[in-house]
Amino acid sequence: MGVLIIDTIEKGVVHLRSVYLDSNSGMPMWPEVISSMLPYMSEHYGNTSSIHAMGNEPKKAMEMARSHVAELIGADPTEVIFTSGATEAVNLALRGSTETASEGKKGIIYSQADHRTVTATAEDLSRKGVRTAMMPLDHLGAIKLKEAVSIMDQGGFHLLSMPFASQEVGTFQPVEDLVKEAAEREVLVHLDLTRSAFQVPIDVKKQGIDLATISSNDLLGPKGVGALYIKKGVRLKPILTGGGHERALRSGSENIPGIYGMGKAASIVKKRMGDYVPQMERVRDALIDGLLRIENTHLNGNMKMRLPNNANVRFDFIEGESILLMLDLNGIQAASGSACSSKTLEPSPTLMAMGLKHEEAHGSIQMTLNPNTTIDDIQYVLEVVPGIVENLREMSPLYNRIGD
Amino acid sequence: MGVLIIDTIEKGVVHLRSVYLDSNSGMPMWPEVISSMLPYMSEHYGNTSSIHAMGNEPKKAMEMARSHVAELIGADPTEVIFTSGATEAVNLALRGSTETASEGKKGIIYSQADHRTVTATAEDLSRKGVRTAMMPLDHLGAIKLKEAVSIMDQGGFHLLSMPFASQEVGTFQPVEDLVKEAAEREVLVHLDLTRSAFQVPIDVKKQGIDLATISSNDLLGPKGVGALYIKKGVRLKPILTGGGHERALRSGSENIPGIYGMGKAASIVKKRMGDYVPQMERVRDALIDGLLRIENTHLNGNMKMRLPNNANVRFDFIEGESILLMLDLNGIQAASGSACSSKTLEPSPTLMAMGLKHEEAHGSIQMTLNPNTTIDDIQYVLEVVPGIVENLREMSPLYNRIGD
Amino acid sequence: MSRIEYSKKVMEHFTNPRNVGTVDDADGIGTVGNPVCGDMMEISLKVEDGRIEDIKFRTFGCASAIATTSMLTEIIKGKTIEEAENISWDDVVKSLDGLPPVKVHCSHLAIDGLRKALYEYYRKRQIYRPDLIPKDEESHHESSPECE
Amino acid sequence: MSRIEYSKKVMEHFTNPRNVGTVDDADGIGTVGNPVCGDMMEISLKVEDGRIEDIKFRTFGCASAIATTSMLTEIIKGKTIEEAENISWDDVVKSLDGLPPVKVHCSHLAIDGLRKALYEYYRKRQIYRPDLIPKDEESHHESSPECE
Ligand SMILES: Cc1ncc(COP(=O)(O)O)c(C=O)c1O
Ligand SMILES: Cc1ncc(COP(=O)(O)O)c(C=O)c1O
Repeated sequence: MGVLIIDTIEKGVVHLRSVYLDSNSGMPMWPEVISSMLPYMSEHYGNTSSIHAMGNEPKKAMEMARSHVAELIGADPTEVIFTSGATEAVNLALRGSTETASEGKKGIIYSQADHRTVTATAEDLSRKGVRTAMMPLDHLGAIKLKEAVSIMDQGGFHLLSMPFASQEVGTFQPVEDLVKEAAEREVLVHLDLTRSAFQVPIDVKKQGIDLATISSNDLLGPKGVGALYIKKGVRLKPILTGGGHERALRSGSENIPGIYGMGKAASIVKKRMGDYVPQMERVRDALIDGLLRIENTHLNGNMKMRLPNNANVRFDFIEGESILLMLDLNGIQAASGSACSSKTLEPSPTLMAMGLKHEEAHGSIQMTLNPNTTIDDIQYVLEVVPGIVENLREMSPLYNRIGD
Repeated sequence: MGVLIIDTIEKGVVHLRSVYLDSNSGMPMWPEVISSMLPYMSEHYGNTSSIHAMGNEPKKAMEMARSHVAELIGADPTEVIFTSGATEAVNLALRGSTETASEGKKGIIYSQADHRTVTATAEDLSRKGVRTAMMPLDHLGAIKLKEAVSIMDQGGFHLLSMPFASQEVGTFQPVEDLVKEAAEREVLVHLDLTRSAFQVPIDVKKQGIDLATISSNDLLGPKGVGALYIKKGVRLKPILTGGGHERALRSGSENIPGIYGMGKAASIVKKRMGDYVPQMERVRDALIDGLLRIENTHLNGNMKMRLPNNANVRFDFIEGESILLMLDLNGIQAASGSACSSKTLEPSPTLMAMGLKHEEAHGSIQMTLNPNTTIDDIQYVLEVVPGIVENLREMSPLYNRIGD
Repeated sequence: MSRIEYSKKVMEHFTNPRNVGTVDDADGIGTVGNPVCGDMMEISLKVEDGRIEDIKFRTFGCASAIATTSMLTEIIKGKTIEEAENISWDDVVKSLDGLPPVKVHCSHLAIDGLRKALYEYYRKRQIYRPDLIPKDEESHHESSPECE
Repeated sequence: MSRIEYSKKVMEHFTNPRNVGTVDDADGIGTVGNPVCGDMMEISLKVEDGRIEDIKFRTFGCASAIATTSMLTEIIKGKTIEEAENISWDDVVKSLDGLPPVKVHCSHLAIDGLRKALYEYYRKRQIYRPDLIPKDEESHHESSPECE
């Protein structure tokens, strides 16, 4: 490993091999999606609101995209509106529903399984006087059902937000049960499908979901686009007002190339998911199996009920950033905690909510795959990681102390 | 003309010629911008927040784009944040500044020279109890300075929003005077540069602007991107919360290809504006001159002090939509009122605020050029329009009555 | 909207309108709508032996306003007065293979114009037929956003 | 951050740390920080004739924590105790060609570790030097978000 690192430092970004295991923070696009967007970047630059010929292609493109996204999640096209991404969709769901909720019932229930987008927005609303409550997580990262129900029973909440699965540790949430309990108490459910939509089929209609966030990049589509599913009858106030686009729920000239690309990506995911997911899961299982063979290494989250692309492991006695950096120097890109928290020194809130100790959270590494990840990639990772862990442990005062 | 139309209907979209004169509702992209974005759609799909190698290129791309946009408008890069478009930038400026304004000083001054994005947002804030007031326009479409000042003198307003020029009739606003008066009264100024940034140089620092909205597509860059200039020291609350991107003023994984494209477009505009604007203005002047040669035809807005790409004319006795449709059948794309209002039957609020009669507003057509528009295009338009106007007038009960 | 939202029939009548003009020595002329609202129509007709021998229109308005009046004159020409009285806006819309919802009011206006022309025809013959005067006549003349 | 935000020096010390381990029969060992905070350092040293003959470190923490302790041991090795006492965090940061602002605390921690080791060296010689004990010592042991 030493030689490899020196090489890397001297030659810059030249790696023997590059393995991308940070799909949670950015997905490669389907090549067909890129090429499908180009006509809307060159010829068809019109505006859907225009009454002339140049408005026709954009209009058609947009409605086709809407159908594809709707189809992927089992919605009606009229129930899907496009946004600039998952963050905007989440904000619209949380803020928009708070505005229409009746006084005395403005309240949001969420958890540390949610992405920062949800927790930060709930915190902001809380500062503005909106009631909020956090559902606790079990040690595998799943929302505790009984506790969630007793929060709902306190009343005064209009919305429960949850991810389909924790993006960080991958654990599936008890969606069916929570939706049932919420419906009985007339609490709306917002489901964050970011990180799950490309790998787990969903039918929002059958499952009785009220609001659902989808990210385009997560479908291996373009960045800067997302969508919000709004069940017929659910009323929201817009957060972006203006020309009245998207049935006045989201104003702003539409990003036609992006939207078309998202639609195309959704249709590809729908068609190929059955092929690439089992494959991706096998590759991921090889990764987890290999990593757990390193001593004093543990899996965070649920072994079975987890996103097929997610591996989140912790290495005792050593710290996440130095592991990430060593991996990076060897051409392997991974993450610690969520992409956003890698800028801070704080341990991951999700891991802490699962009851991990600070030092356990600090030593956790998140590796997320995509359909392009190969078993060869993983073999390379498994060749490199044991050496890195060993080196860092040798330096660690914690390791020696235990080893003594 | 008759033959041409029949042809068109029977063969579909086949035109002898196609002339796009609706640049206000969608701009063609600089070809170099499209190609410059591709690497960020394929190889460099990482996230700027990632601490590994895949985060490097996106981070560099983003900061380069920020410099280019800042340079175009005379700002410091740290004063520019990226949004999903002009609508989001406007909403952030208006809503975000309202939240930080002190109680008793939450109020917005605007006008019908503003785009619907501004007026609709001001109306929404007004419904929420924020003070609002409209500055009247003169008959050429400019904000009346004295009246604007006396509104400011009433006190209780934190922000004055105005476009650099009316996007619809092209009239320049008295920016310098209004900024001076506003500054004396400690009222912030938000300047909407959409539609002017690609054709009129601006220096927000020298001009003492506090907030400025820029649209990427307006720079012949990609759709789905925009930017807000926020003068150092001006405080805003975000409308999209989450991962804390853009100094927590605009959360959401960045649309790197779009942002890079916007930056590239800004740099091209900066470099080439001096060449293409005089050329575009000459072409536009030929258009106006030719159209005004048709009898009972008038220019809306100011002949001299107008955006170089804007022609807005009204034809007495006939109605806008039928003119637009006839133009469209002959391959010419134009607009009536703003792009958004072409869906409704309402006359344009800008034209009405300028004191036009309903029927004058109904008979107005907006033609907006871009750097690709040629003098040949305009010659074709000038061949076609007189016949269309004559045909429609022959059908009009108003024309005959006058003619009698 | 253009080619997507308007039927071929509408486009055909818009680009090649039939019976444009004002009938000479008209037995009745009906003018409805108002330029303020963006729509104004004039229907003029000549009756012989209880049959509408000639009918013409002039319209200020959008493509569907023009197409509707054009189609109306084609439907009415040669019909008896009684037949003409019974033509409804729906008949006109159907003959045009439909109109976009926001444009259906054009067909109401065209029928109103026809009936006002017939009203005048009767009035000249000392027959008072207030039922032919559009109920919401006044509203067409308001310079209000409620222009139907 | 990686290659962009860390200097070459930091990366070099991170990837090839000097003086890893614990000195046998150390005259002083200073342990500071806490795994709870994501940073923990152990500095051990051996003194001969008033000179620091050997010094080693063990660190649990990020790249800059490792590089800082590695650099510190290199600076200190061979210095007199008095010289060692006067080394500041700033000296370490400079030798590393700078640290990102959020990582500067690592250098404070490393100096604290060194001084605690020296404190212990003095204590064994019955010299009480409370000034060598880091003022905010306690705070490093809090399991709080204020981990410096
Ligand atoms: C002056 C002005 N401001 C803001 C906007 C809103 O821009 P967008 O729809 O691209 O968000 C427009 C759109 O036409 C505009 O003309
Ligand atoms: C579960 C989840 N929701 C929402 C978001 C926010 O997505 P974006 O940053 O693309 O707007 C993320 C981003 O990582 C996520 O993982």
